[in-house]
Amino acid sequence: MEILELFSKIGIYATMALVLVFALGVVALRNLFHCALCLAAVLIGTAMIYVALHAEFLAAVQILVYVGAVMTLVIFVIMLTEHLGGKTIRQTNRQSPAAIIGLSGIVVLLGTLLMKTPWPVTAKALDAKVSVMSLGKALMGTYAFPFEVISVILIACLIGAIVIAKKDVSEKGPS
Amino acid sequence: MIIPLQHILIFSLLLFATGLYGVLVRRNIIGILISIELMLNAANLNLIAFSKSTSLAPETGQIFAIFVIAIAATAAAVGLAIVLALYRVRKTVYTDEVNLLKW
Amino acid sequence: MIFGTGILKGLFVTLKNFVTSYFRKPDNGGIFTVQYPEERDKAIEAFRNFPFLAYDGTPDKVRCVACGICERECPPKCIHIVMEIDPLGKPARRPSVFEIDHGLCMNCGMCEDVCPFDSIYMDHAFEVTAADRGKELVRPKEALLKSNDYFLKIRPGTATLVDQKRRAAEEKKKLSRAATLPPQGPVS
Amino acid sequence: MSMPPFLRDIEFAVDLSLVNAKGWCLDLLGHFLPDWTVVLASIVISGVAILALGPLVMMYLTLLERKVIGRIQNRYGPNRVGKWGLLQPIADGIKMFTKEDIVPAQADKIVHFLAPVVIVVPALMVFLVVPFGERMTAVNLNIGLLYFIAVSSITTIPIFMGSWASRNKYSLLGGMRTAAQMISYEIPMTLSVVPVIMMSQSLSTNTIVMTQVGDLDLHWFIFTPWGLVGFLIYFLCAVAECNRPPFDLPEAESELVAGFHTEYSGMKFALFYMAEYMNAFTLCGIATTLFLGGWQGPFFPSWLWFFGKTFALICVMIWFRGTLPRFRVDQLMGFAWKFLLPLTLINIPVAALWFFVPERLAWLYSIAIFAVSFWGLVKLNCAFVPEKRIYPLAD
Repeated sequence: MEILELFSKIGIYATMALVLVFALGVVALRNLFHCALCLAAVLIGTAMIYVALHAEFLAAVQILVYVGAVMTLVIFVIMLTEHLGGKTIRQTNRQSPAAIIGLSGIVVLLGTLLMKTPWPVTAKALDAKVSVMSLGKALMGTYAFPFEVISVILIACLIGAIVIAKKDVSEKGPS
Repeated sequence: MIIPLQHILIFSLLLFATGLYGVLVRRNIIGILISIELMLNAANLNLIAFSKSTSLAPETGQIFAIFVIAIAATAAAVGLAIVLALYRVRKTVYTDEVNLLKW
Repeated sequence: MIFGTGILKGLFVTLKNFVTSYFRKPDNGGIFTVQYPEERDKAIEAFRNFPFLAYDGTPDKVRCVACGICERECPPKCIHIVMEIDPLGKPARRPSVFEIDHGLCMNCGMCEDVCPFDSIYMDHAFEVTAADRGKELVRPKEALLKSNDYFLKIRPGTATLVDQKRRAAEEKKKLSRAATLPPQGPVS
Repeated sequence: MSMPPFLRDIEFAVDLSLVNAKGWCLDLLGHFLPDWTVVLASIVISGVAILALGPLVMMYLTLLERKVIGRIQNRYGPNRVGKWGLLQPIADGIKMFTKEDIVPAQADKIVHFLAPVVIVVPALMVFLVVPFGERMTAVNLNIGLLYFIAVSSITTIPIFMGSWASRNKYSLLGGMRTAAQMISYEIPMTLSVVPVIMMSQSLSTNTIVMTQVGDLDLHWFIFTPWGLVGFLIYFLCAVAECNRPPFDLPEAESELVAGFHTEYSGMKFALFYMAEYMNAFTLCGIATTLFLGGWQGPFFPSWLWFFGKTFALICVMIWFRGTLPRFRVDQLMGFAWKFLLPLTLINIPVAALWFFVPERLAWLYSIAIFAVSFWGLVKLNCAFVPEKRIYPLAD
């Protein structure tokens, strides 16, 4: 059975590598539509890693909300604002070298920190099985207040998005 | 967990850095928004990894991740609505062309 | 009135159609599709497609005299006629070549209208095919010749009228011939 | 009520014949191969079965659809290739394979190629959690239903890819319409499932079937008021989700040529078609699982019951297609947001109250609530209807 474990390990690392490649595609590709598709791939890959971490419910929610809803919204807006040809004009500004240098510094710093910190990995957490039932109970019990706040935020943002994106009826708009 | 915690943390750090790079250098507002989604995703991954390995109440991390996903959805909705409104008025979605209040 | 009854009514109609299609007769709301190669509708008499040459009795008694009127009148010019020359060098008043290009023919029926010798008529042939586009669609005389019996079979109304007319004309001709020159010998 | 025991035994043996066949194969392998290959082989057998089942189902759905529609329109439908046209799908497949594959000159080549490939993946992935029969679920996920909803929501993205990469205005309009429609109808569909989850207290499709268990007295969820309403809403949303008439705006032939797959030909078009039919099948299969008792049923083997119920639902879809004309875009969206969504929101508390109230009373009040809310929603949705015109001179 060790060999199956090895297979799943290889699978997880391969998924991670693919996700990173697609993430680079998100920030580096010129055609915005391709970027959005890469983001969808990244999100699906992350959902797979969630499954590997035994968070199946979260993986399903991630796909349902991110890939099903948010990505559709993003692609919709890309279709509305971009020209059909998918222009390939310059998509980055002049800060790119500085950003790379700064970010590599941050990555090195945080990476060494991550490797040096003795994380208190507990056997209890490793063995814990989080079922959908317990998640629901926590959501309705301990975290009832944030849950309600989130619902208020969702309603507010729904109304806000409609109001902002609505066409102004009174004026014809700029010609 | 099959793979050690550190590897997942390094992975999410790289993902986060990629997203941050996109936020810093992208000219297109929609590009910036989808880079922000990348960063939020990396944060979520950290939450899950910690809840799986170090947490005392194993649900907590997942519930926070659910909240983050909800917030990300609202951010995307409102942000994209703003982009649409901007496009309608200025006919552009590039940040450096929207410089009316800057001199 | 309850919301949605119209939809239910429509659904009921199609369901009825579906069920009755299994056991009703075609004229009663059943399936009226004709399974073509195996079974076919009886062609109606007025159906006209592609001309043919009528003959009386045997194929050498062609009614056509190669006058060439149809050749001239044919709008797409798909008829080609050459008159036969007998050994004495005189025109034999019958066609040696009579071709119709089915690739050109548009089934207008002009030839039938203009023919003064009741020779060319529209057929019921619709399964005319050829493997190439040029030569094979040009039908020679042999393919176009069809007997008067065939004509009587496919278009009985027109054919009997034509036959009556021809018989009457023959009688008249015989009578007039009898009147002008008296019989000189025994008539067979 | 009860069958003789030997009949029951035979039924049980037939019922599990497929499962037993797989187990026997695995046993055979286990004799001379290491353990881990047996696990792999188990996965491969299930996978191959599903990969074969999907296209097979699609092929014969096309035939069934053409036959039934033909009968509705007083025609025979395909009956030339093989007995009753049974080989027609194979002939169609050969035709599709040999057709020229055309890519528009200005198209985004890679995305144009990827779209039909990607669209088949979620359509096949959802087969994993469909319980085809007793112990015949490929993967018994504890979040099965959520998995189904999540994976089937990916379908919008390949449709977007195809419509965007074609560089064609009809494709683009079709893609936009698809996105709007699928997102709108996903919400009432997900919410109509919630009462079922509440009653069975599980997201696993197997458990949901097991809570509807009963021999000849039927405990199917459709025989409760909330189940009936939920089923109707779910089924209408399912018809809209797989873009079938009367909700086929994304590929309205008379307006958009073929919608998002206008620019696809040959096998790529066939893949789009395949995904559509497999989605129709899985949506009907899940409807069977949730509301019609899944593979429950007397006398016949369980998988026969499942396929029978599912194909009955598909026949209803085909019946819709043969009957109803297409919606207008605003009617379509209004129907989802103003009618189905409020009805599902009413359905959830009704189902919750059902849990605590004795049955007779529950029937009474739920029928009352549904009648009132239905009437109210119809009244609120009534658009302005002009007076019926009278033509005094015409008669």
